[in-house]
Amino acid sequence: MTAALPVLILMTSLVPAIVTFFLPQESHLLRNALNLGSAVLKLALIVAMLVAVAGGAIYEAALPLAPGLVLLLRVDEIALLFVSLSATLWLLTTIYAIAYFGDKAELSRFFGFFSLCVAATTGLALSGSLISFFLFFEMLTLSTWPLVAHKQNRASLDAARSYLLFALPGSAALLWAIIWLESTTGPVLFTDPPDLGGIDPWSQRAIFALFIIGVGVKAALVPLHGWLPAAMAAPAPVSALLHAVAVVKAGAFGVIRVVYDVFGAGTVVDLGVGVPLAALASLTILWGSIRALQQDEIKKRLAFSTVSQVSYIVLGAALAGPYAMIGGLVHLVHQGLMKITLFFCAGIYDERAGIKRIDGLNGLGARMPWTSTCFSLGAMGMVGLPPLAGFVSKFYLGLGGIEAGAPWVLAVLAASTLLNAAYFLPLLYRLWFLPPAEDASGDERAPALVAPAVVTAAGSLGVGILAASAISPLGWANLIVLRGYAP
Amino acid sequence: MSLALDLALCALILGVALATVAGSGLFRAIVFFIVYGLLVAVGWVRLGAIDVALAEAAIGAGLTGVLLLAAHGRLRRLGTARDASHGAHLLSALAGAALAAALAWAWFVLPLPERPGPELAAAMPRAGVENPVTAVLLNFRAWDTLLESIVLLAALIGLWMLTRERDWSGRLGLPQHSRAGGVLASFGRVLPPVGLLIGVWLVWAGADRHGGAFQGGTVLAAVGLVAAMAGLVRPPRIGARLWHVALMIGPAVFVLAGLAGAILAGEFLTLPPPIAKPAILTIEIALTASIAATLAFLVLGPPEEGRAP
Amino acid sequence: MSALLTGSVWPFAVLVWPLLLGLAPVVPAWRVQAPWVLPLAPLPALVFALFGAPGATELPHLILGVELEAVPGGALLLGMTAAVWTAAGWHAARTLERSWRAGILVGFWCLTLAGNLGVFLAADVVTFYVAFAAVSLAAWFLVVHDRTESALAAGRVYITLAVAGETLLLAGLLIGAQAADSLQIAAVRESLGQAPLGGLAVALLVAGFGIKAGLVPLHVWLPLAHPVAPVPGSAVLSGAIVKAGLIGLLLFLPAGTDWGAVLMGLGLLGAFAAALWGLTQRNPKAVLAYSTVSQMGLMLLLVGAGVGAGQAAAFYALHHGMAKGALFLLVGVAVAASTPRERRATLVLAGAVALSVAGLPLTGGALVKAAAKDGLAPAATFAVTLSGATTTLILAWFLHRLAVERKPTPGQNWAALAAGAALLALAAMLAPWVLWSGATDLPAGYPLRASVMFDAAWPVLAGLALAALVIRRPAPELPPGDLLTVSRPRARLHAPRRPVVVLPTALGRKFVRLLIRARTPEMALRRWSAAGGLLVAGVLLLAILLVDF
Amino acid sequence: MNALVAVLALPLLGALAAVALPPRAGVRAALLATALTVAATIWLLLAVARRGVQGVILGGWEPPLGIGLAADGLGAAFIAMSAAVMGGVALAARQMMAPDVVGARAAFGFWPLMLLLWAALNAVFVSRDLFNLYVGLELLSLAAVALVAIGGKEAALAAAMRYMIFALAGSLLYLAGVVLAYAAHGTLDIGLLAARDAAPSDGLALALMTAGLLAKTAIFPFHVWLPPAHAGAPAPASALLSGLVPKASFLIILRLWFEAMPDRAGFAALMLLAGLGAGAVIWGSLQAMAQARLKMIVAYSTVAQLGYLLLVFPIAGGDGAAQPWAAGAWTGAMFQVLSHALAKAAMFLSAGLYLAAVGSDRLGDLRGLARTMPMTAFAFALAAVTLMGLPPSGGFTAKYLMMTAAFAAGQWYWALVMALGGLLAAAYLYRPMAVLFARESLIAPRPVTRAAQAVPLVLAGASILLGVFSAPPFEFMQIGRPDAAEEGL
Amino acid sequence: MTGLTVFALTGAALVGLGFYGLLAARHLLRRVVAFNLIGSGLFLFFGAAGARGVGPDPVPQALIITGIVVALSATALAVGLVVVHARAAGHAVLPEEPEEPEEPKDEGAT
Repeated sequence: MTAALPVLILMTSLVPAIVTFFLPQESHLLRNALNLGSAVLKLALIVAMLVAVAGGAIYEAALPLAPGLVLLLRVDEIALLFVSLSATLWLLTTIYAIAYFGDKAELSRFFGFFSLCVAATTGLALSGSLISFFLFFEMLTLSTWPLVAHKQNRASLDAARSYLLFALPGSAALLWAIIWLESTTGPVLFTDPPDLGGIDPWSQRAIFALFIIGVGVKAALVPLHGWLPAAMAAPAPVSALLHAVAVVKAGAFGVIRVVYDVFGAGTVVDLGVGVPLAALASLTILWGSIRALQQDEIKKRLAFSTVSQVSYIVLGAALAGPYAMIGGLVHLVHQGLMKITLFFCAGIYDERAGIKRIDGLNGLGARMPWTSTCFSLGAMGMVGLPPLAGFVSKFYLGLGGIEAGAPWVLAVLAASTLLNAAYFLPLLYRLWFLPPAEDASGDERAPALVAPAVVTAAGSLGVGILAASAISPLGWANLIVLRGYAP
Repeated sequence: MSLALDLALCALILGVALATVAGSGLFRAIVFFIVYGLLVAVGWVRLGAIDVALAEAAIGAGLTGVLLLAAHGRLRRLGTARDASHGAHLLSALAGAALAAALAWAWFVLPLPERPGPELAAAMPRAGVENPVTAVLLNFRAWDTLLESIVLLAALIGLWMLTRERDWSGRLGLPQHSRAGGVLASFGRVLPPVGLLIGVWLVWAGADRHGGAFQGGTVLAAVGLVAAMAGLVRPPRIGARLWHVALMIGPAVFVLAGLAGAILAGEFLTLPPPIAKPAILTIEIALTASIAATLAFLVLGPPEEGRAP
Repeated sequence: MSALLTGSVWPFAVLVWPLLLGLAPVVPAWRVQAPWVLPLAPLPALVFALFGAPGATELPHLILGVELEAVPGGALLLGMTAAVWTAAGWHAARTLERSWRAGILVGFWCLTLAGNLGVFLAADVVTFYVAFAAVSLAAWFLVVHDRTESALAAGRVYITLAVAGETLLLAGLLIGAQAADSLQIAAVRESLGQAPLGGLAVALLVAGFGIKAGLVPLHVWLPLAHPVAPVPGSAVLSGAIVKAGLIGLLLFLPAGTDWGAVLMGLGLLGAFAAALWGLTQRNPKAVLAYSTVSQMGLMLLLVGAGVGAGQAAAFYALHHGMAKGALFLLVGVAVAASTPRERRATLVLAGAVALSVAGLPLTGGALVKAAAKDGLAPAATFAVTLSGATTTLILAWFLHRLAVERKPTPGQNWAALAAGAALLALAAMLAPWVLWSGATDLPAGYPLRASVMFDAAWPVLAGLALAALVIRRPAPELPPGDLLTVSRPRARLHAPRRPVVVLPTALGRKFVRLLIRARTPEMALRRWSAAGGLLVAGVLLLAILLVDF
Repeated sequence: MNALVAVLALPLLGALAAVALPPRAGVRAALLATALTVAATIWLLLAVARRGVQGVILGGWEPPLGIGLAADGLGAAFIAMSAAVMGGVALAARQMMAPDVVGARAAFGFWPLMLLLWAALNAVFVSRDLFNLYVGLELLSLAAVALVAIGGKEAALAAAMRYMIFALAGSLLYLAGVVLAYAAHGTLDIGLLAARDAAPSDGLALALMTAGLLAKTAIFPFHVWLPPAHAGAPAPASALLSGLVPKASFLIILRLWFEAMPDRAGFAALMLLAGLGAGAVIWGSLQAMAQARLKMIVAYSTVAQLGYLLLVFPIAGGDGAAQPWAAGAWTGAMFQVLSHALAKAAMFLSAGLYLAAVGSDRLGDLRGLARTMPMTAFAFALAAVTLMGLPPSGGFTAKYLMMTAAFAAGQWYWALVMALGGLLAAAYLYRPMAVLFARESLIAPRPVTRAAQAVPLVLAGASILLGVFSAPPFEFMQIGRPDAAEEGL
Repeated sequence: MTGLTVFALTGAALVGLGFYGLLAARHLLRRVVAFNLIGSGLFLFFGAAGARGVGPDPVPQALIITGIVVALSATALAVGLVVVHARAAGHAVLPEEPEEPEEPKDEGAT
């Protein structure tokens, strides 16, 4: 069982992905049942595993490829954090996507790649070795491309191209780093930090930089973030997936793995690469926010917001201290919940009211109160208003910054908060305070669209309010740090 | 004396070769090439390699020459026979000279190696034939020879692939315009029986003295070609099944015999000494038939019945 | 797994109750009549403040571990806050237009209330911050409730400063929490004195709380927001919400900080300047708002004065909150007055409260001022005394404007509204008497001493004299918002739009041209004479490399 | 009877039968021979895996007199690769090369040529005799040229002619080297050659043979014949030509440098080879980017992909052969051979299906075809994944092994070339992908059956699975490897 | 200098001549002729090498005969190609090697 469960969890996305490809377009019922069923099954398996891992169990499954290439699935606490996030949000996004697409064309392809994308994310989360991580990282890159290009119009294809244009060189850098490292140390397992003694410090720094470039593309670190806003051409469920569940998360998760499990926080500090990374993350946080301010389209604004928010996670990892680490880890979950809420809502506005631009939001709060409430909760969470999810992350990041001797982080957080407020509050202001346009229309009589948003919005409130309890993401992050992530 | 003869022969060979390469006029080059081939055959005799000399004369000079001449004829008919001017002479000459110099250098540093002489001597009694060259060809290195016969077949199929779609059902080669009763026709009536005899003898003799399936097959092919040119026989169509069987019978017998050897004697292409001689003969005969047909068809070329539009 | 809650459940109930009531509008059937919950929402807090037993409550699973405990100063303010919110809730329940917007207001009213109560009960940094954020940000909806142009504009200023304040606070609190390695407010306060970044943290906190408390020059939102909010909204804003900043400073300002002097200076400036600037206003609520800034200046002065003054500041705030709440409500009462008698009665009541605020002897205001002056430096004492004159002046001006401005809106039950305001006013007058012994070390008869009475009386008389002058020759009218009108920030959020550059297309085109050019050597290579020559060259090169000469 | 003999004899007999029998029966015979050879290949694989190297002493005559054949792990893996590609191509060709599609001529010629090509490939993969390799190569070249010429158009004929010239020149250079080798050592057997004392002329012999084989393998800058030839042939033929044919001559280079004359391999020469490989990777990719026709892109991609193979020489060749990283590098290159064969065959067959559907392979005419032929687009995409070297494909395993070894050997620059090559592959393969995925389609495509679409999908899938289950092939290819280091890095 | 050396050097020279012809000639038939020259030159060299030592070695002879047949096969196909290509193109040179310099014709580019 200990070997089977991770594989089983992986299969709950992989098998439906493959089966879905071969389903005819018309068999909506079968496809939906398959996707929802497997999502529920996966969540159930993960919950079972959560309980066991909290009790100290370890799950491991290995498939040796060529020498040095071991496909290792190993479930540790940090893996579970990510995988439970992605599984939960996958279920919600699936419900949302089914409602969003209705009976549009090419659904088998869409859901096939959708599941594949989640399978990749799951594998990435459960990866126990660097090379497995890379494997699923690439699988993610590729399975995302058809999703971004799904609409197959000019903008989508351009966006998809831009995505690959960034992602593939990133992968090359990552592979380069992995191979450079492993050619000296042998295969790197996350449980067992490699001995870097055989590599001179400057090479270590170069490897670290390559790693960061590699995962940084997905994490949308400035200046590697260009693809993310462009990818907004994709349908809303894809945006939700990209921003909250899979892609950027994978990048951020990668940063955490690199800093803590490949190099080790101590080495990162000794090499003096933590501070530059933190500075880069800070730059990203600020730049993303500034760019977000300049956007008139809701989804574009949200996209730049993601650029900014995901770097919180990177910042947490880069500061290489326990508090910062908790902040980063917990933001992995929190950002996911909040951002997916926002994208769900943006999709609802688009789908039910035809609203894409910010100035269309005027007065929508009255007509679409549930959606708008969820949107507001998400937005306020992003700003970091207590007791919403974003606040908890920010709090720990701030503590971590001071602890790591980098009080300037506070300034970054403060500036980011102000900027977040500056680009989100006008939206709320329009939603709730301004009178609707004359010809306004739209409603929210689509429970399958609204319900996921409500759940995630409630989630982003709940994880904040119940942050101190052991079962919260924060509690889990604490556990991770306690169990050995503290440097 | 013999050195002087060799020197003179080689000088002649080189001179003719130079004329072939550098001389103006395509037709003249081809004629020089045929002469060159015959001279080289003489060279092979001087080197004591009668089998090679026969092969060179029949195949290297004869058939190749005919092929080239025929091609020249067709090109002229198409109006594209004009010889193109030469390209980058100096660099080409440098490249050629460098290669020649390298080989020449190699000659002088070549050690005299240990040869498979003893093994050969030990194996000859079990080879089934007296002529060591034939033994090597059809027994010791039968795999080479089998592949070689297949190469011929591949070339023929390749050549047929060059047929225009509308000519596919036509007869092989150019349409014939020979006049019955002409010189060629009467020559063609006399030659075949003689040629047939020579060819069969070459195959038969190949086992003990010089000759062999390829040389014999070439003669037989030549006979067929002359007969065709004389209008005695009409070239077959590509679709003629029987001829297809003729094309493949040699290699097929060869492969099947090899497989039989594998089953009977344990190794592919094994010819057990007691039946080696008849087996080799059977293979040779079948091979000769196929080679003759293949070579003849190669020279005839793909069907070209229709006129170019 | 530890218990969900340890200690008394009351403090928690005090906070949760309004939140639960605030959800009432979610039920569509209840939405329209939802304002009726407003006066009920603060009741547990009122009860708790009056009868509650001291003691800590812990909810370890909530947020980052919630700890609640009413500190002495906090208890006074908690009661005051509950009283003000009750009265304002009553007023709101009777006056709010019944619409879906009222539903929204009810929700956020309750949220604000919970936050406002929370800041007085919080014993840990995070809970405090959560409560503070709730009171600050939810109050936005109180400000903009009317959705008029000026309300929205004031709302913008309000939210901007509120968010900025939150940010500053978070940074300050983080430094403190990290230095203390604890979330306990007491521990954080302790450590702020010694932490390497303590000075910065205190500065951040002063600025953050100062915004809320109307510290000059961070007060600019206040005179903008109060006039535009609905009357009960203004009442709680001015009476209770600004006190959240005060309690913040009381809780976190470490002993012996240099910032005390700064606070005193700025407080003093605010106390006088705001009162005088208020004379340029015509809207009675704007005048009252400036009065609040002025009064808060006094309280900040007390906070800045340090030891012992903290309790005095809370005591002062107790009176001021209820009195100012009552005054704002009376503005609404005045509007509801339909007969001259009602109008006169309203004005009399307002006058009484105003005199109390000004510190007329024997009023509640006189008591708290007397208590405040105790222990202050002589200069400061004089300043406080003198401020009575300016307070009298501005409140007299307020009464004048209230009497002059008549926009009666019939249909309101004047008596019911007036009763609410009157009760609050009464509480403001009497509470200092009742609480005197608990809130100050001074003897019970101290307020009745002649010197004290004199000190309280003369500024009021002087102020009245000045008021007579001012009413005859009013100051020029200026828009509210003083500093902001001088330099209104041009908030251009939309920079020129640029498309997201997917691919540097110019570069791409250049690359394509290069590619096409690369086909030329490829075509040259395709010539056999070139490729064959290269092949021979390759043979020779390899041979040179491979042959041992 | 030996599995090795079966994989050699069956395609030969099939080809002969296809020549002799009437058209319909001929095709059936060819398909039967294909099936039987595939079965024999599996038999051979099992035999090699169970019992190690499978050898045949032809006619019972030991070298140096006779010819020895041996299927080591490498040879058997290559034979398996041929079987996979041939099997797929045969299935695809049933429709693509039907008489009513390509005419009676091509329909007749394709099958025997395909089987002859197969026989030649298998013969080269197992031969241990330099001259026999020459004959095998000639058979291969002639069959390949004929397959190009099957196209029949002027461009195809010119391409075939060009191919012929390069092939002939290459053969002659190789033959010159063989002549020198025999003249100096009196044997042609690879194993015996390695055992004999070095002769001064060996360097020249190796240079001649290598240069000739490089021309046949289409290594930059001798690659110019390949793209027009592979693009001009009918799609099933292109699949064979691009996927398999260059691998044969490459294998001989490998056998020469690693087995026959390992002591000759000086570092400078090894670096020169790798330099050519690097040039091929970059130049081929750049050219692929500049093409407007799908088949030309795919063909230039072959040029680039073949370049990777040469990078193995300085890493695992010469003195590197004894190093711990050699096995990884060497096997990595072999993985590249295998996965490229599968992927490239899939790509050409996909291109063929598109060509059949819309009658053109210009990129502009392929717009929107992913909608009507999703399986084919998916196959193309999977194959692209392999060519880009993305995990978990066989191409990735190849690159990973080679890059790791390059680093270990201190030759990080070759790793850089590989990484760059992957990106360039993405760049040139992106255009067709994007076009296929476009929404609008200009030309209404003719229907293509699902069965036909399944073939490239299976091949492309196999190229991915090669990476997913790379451990068994890795182990397998170590069978009989000289200097086999037990553990890779 | 022995007779064998004469033949070997002649063979080497023929290879050189042949390569010169192969490179310099544009006419495809000439290239085919040059190819045959190289082949027979190589065989001559091989024959001379095989004739060294005691008695002629039959192995090279057999190999040479095989080589001659293989060369003939290649020649036949090449000649056929020259003819059909010339028929299709109107000239017996490859498109990238025109007699008059002109823009290279390519089948791939846009």
